[in-house]
Amino acid sequence: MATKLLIEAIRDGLAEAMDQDERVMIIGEDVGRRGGVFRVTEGLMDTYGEMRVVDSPLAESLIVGVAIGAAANGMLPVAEIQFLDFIPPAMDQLMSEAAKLRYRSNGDWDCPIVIRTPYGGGIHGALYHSQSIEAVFTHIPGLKVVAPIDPADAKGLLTSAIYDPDPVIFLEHKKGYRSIRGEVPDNGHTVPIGKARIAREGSDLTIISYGMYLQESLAAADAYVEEHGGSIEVIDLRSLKPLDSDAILESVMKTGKALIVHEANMFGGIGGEIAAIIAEHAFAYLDGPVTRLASPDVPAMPFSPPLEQAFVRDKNDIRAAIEKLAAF
Amino acid sequence: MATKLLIEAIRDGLAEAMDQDERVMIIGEDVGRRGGVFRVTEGLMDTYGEMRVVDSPLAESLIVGVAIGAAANGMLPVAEIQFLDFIPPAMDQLMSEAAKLRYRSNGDWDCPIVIRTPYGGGIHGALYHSQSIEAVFTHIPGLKVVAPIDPADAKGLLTSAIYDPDPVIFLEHKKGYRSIRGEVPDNGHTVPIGKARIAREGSDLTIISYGMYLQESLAAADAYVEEHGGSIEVIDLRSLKPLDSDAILESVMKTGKALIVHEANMFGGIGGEIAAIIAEHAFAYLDGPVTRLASPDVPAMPFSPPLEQAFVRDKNDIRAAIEKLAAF
Amino acid sequence: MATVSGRPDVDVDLTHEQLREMYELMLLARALDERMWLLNRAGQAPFAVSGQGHEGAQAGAGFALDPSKDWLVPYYRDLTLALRFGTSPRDVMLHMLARAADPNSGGRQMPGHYSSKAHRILSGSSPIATQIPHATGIAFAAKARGEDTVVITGFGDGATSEGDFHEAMNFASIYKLGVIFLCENNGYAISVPQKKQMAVERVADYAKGYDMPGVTVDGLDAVEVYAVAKEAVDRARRGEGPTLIEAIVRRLTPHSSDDDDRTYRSAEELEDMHSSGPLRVTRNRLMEIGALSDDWEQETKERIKTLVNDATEHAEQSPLPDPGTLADHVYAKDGSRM
Amino acid sequence: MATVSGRPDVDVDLTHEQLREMYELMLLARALDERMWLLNRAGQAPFAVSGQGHEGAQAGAGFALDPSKDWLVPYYRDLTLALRFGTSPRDVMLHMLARAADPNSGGRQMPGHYSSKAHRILSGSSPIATQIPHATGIAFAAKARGEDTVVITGFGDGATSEGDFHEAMNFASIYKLGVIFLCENNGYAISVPQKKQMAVERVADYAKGYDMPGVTVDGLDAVEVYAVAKEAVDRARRGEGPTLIEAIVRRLTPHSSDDDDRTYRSAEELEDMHSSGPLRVTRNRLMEIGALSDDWEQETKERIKTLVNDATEHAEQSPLPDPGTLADHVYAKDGSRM
Ligand SMILES: Cc1ncc(C[n+]2csc(CCOP(=O)(O)OP(=O)(O)O)c2C)c(N)n1
Ligand SMILES: Cc1ncc(C[n+]2csc(CCOP(=O)(O)OP(=O)(O)O)c2C)c(N)n1
Ligand SMILES: [Mg+2]
Ligand SMILES: [Mg+2]
Repeated sequence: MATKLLIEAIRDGLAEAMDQDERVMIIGEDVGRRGGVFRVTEGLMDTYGEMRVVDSPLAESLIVGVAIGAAANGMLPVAEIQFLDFIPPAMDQLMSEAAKLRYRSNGDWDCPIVIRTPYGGGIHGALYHSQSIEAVFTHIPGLKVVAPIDPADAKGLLTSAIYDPDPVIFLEHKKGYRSIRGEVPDNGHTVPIGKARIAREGSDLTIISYGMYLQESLAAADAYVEEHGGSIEVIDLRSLKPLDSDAILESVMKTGKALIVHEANMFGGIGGEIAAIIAEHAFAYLDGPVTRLASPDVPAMPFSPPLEQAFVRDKNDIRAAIEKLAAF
Repeated sequence: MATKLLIEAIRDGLAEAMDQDERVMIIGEDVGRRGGVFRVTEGLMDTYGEMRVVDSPLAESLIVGVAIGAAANGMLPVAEIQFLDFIPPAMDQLMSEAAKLRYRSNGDWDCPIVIRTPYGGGIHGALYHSQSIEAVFTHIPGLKVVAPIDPADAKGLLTSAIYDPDPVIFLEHKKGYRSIRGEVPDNGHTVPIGKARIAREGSDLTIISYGMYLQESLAAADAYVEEHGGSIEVIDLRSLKPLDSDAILESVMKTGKALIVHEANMFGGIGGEIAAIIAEHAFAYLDGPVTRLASPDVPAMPFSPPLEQAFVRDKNDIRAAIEKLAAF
Repeated sequence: MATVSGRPDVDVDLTHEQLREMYELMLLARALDERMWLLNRAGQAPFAVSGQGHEGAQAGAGFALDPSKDWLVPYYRDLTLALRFGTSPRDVMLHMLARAADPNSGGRQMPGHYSSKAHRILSGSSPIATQIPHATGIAFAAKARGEDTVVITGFGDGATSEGDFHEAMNFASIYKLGVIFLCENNGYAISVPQKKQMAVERVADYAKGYDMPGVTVDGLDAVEVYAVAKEAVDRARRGEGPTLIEAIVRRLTPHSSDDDDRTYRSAEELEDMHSSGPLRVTRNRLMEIGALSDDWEQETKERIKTLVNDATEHAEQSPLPDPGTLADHVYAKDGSRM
Repeated sequence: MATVSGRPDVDVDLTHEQLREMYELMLLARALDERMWLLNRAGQAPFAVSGQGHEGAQAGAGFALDPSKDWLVPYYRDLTLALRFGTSPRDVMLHMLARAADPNSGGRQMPGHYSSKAHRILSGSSPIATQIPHATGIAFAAKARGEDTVVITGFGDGATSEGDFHEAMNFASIYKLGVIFLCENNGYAISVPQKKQMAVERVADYAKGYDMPGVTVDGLDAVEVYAVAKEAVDRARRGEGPTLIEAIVRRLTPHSSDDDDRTYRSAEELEDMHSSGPLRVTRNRLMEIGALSDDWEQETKERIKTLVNDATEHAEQSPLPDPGTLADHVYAKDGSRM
């Protein structure tokens, strides 16, 4: 085990898979010579050549479409979309093709592709380099969506995703790339898709989160407990689809209180789905309203710092929400 | 007032707007000579010419992109996407452009376009002519989404949508086109975007629905009341974004029980958002779990009748859900 | 080997027997297609989409490929190509009647969505043009492994307006991939005529933006198409890259069973269109060079009729899908591709 | 009128004064651009994107248009075009420093996203190529009303790989719309060189798929670009349809302030690239014909320096946006376009 940055854990996961399995290939804009605009794929083209690390033309629909075709013909493609904000041109290939290939062929074909893409804000990325539009994909049957923030989880889920026989959208928080550090096991480490992780154990209130807002949630929980005592559980979803509703329900049935926190816009975000599951299946256990804290329903983080700051929810906001819910 | 089919009400709304306002134009595949594959725009090209009723090339991104440009230059375009299933190629133009033009220009520009598109299943349309993927759009700040099923609502909302200064996705249930009939006012009738309609008044339980499943919900409510007595309220959302949460909460605070019914896939559907709003803001009023009845998380309705039937939720399913919730 | 005379003469490396096989394939496709149309009209199937008028283009191109190793990425009119790659008449009818045993989709897709992993026919969706990048990706994988596999993908004139077509052509040419882009130009996208679909006279002109050979060929004449396709396939196999073939065909039916083309095609145009078709043109070719006899044709048509009847009856007697299987195959049941 | 000699000679209908104005525009753009880059390097702005090396293409094309009635649909390097259409140095700096008074976006967009309804500069996003259909839609509306407005849209070589480019070119040509498609080909899309971006040698070749004139021009020479653009604009104004202009330019900076181009451009290439640029080439042109004097240039540069300083100070002193305005302009506050 070694301590690694989130970005290093992901790079290692990629390099390991490329090294061990000739079917693994990478395709995306600037992933080759440049090693990706965030440097996730740095050095891989030198080692594995231009047919396994493909600097694609500037065309996201093509990137995903080619990955689907290559997967049909025996490869395990890992496509990179440079920013999640630029995935919409590929929506048809993702929703109509990757998500439905297995189903429409009655299981004859499959689509073992991974779409890696940086998401999230807080880095002055403005409207088109900050978005968290994962809910668009979590609604689509046939897709899987993961959003690990812990480096070990990221490496383990990446390996699982590469070998998963279904299409997986792999979300990498760009603010976390070089700010989150953790112990990462060396070789062959996998984390199952669809399983949440209890990031902090507790018994009075459950926070359900993922991504950078998980980090803020942990900090808020610490601060709250330090001041008020009590015990707060924090769940890191890691996988958004399939969602680990068992883990969520188990925790909420124990604590009676649920606070859902995410960076995506509130309306129609995955938080709504989680709240609905809790409200329906843990109704009798609830000691307070299922509460959501999420981004305001504004297109995305504006560029100017005061506006970006106004958009962001931080540990103080989360702490205030804990206080309100705990006091209910 | 005259009795009209849903499709006639929509056609009338279009014809009236074209007639009264030279800025109104139509663009889409087969909308001209053929009058649309469902015949919604029948006859309009003959009357208004090929520059106001535009048979576009087969390119959805183009259709929406051209509409955005034409709107910037003074037109009020009504674009038709032939089936909602074929909107994904236009996702970038909708999510990145139409939805964000006003915001990103600090209110200097706007985007008064309408995207009309048939959605929904039950007509042997199979995987790609049956989908209800409206939740993909209801999540996006900057877009409005309406889904009227009553013919008068459809005409009134279409007129509102055409003159709305923001982009509106106008969903037309293709099974309803020629099966739903109602009284439609003649001229200048508008229905405000963002307001639900109480389709049936009641006091014991609230059903929240829209589209064809609203019709099933009404039938289920009738059947339930006939057998068990009691009183069921049914809300036709009509607008999905903005959502009339006031009307929803008011009703649920009165009845204490909420059943949400929609044709879209359950996971991540708009039902989750509605449930979350109720669970958070009407918590103290709830006499039973907020319950959802929606399509199974299968990509879409398969073609073969037994599979299509297995996918569909009908009035019997809804009635069973009412019974269960009422008995809670 | 045969030099096939006619207008124009073409040299092709096919024996008379192979030419007959090619024509037989067209006859079979037409017979199945007509039966499907009939089943729809008789109320036995809610939907039909036809390849009538496209058989020559597909048979010609299909015979230039090697179904034992090459790939097909079809669109909904590619019945002839699917048959060439190994789809059987029973497979077609099980699909048409949406039976559980439908090997294309288990009854999940509308008719016309041919698929078979065993035969390397990639399952397609209904959205137009999305398959074109898939064909390109398949060819990329082959090239990455050093294989000389060729991939053919079919699509209509309307499909050329979608970005996916251009993005895929570009990529295929940059990497000199073994793809045959077969545009079956029937002049219409549902009701939209070519002049409202594109600015160019010839779809083949699109090849110029991709530094790729682009050829327009009479798609009614399977032999001419074969000659053009053979050259393209040889080129692809040598690693010299893709070709765009535009085959001019006729859509002899309405767009689908839901369409009524009399609303946008004049009576004269419809009549004129039906005056000839790929079966007649290809038959004349083969007759001229003596590859066909009336006897052979008679016998063959009988054999095909038997096949089509058998396939129809087989499908009719085959069970519908079990509603309990609705949620199967959304995701893999087990495991990993490790 | 001037016949502007050089390699090659061009005939242009511009007076010496107009030629100087054009060159002055380039000098202003460069000075603003350098200042912005500096502000970023000094930590005063988190992001900068530059048009250095693109000024000649934009100035030449911009002077062929009529900013009092024509439209600009820019991309992030189109500072020179934005200035030509009416954006002021203060507007640029308010945008760069993301101030509340930024007329382009109120501080909401990253630098480089020029917009002004008053000047008919349509707000653009960051996704590549989405603006090209907008330009086409603007021109469609003009044509539908019988106006002879011309729309120019700028984009890079990378943008030609996106479907939106092709879909828009096709539509513009079918309807013979007044659009100038200005591809500013700097040979790179971030790090991806042209040979991995496209199969053709010349972006102008894409015009062949759309039955549209396609011209490649030396984008370092504003006068040559003007001549080509003028012809295209005249054609568009006469209702004869769009033109694709490929201006060969140089990206004299890294892709953006977040990039380091030494990771993919060799030292020689970088040095060679900096050996010349649009300012030098255009200046030489004008010197040769006697339209420029050293005095004029000296004075002009001083004037520009004052302007840039004023704009920078003005922006620095201008307030940042009020956080309370975050949720403004998601939707219209009121009403209807009735
Ligand atoms: C993305 C998309 N948009 C629209 C449709 C509806 N549609 C089905 S077939 C068709 C026309 C296709 O024309 P063409 O490509 O020429 O093929 P043809 O049917 O003539 O063989 C259209 C518009 C679709 N299936 N997919
Ligand atoms: C749809 C989309 N994909 C990716 C990006 C990231 N990106 C920003 S600029 C750029 C390269 C653009 O290259 P080109 O079109 O040649 O313009 P240039 O920057 O060279 O002027 C890329 C890939 C984006 N902005 N939008
Ligand atoms: Mg066609
Ligand atoms: Mg470039």
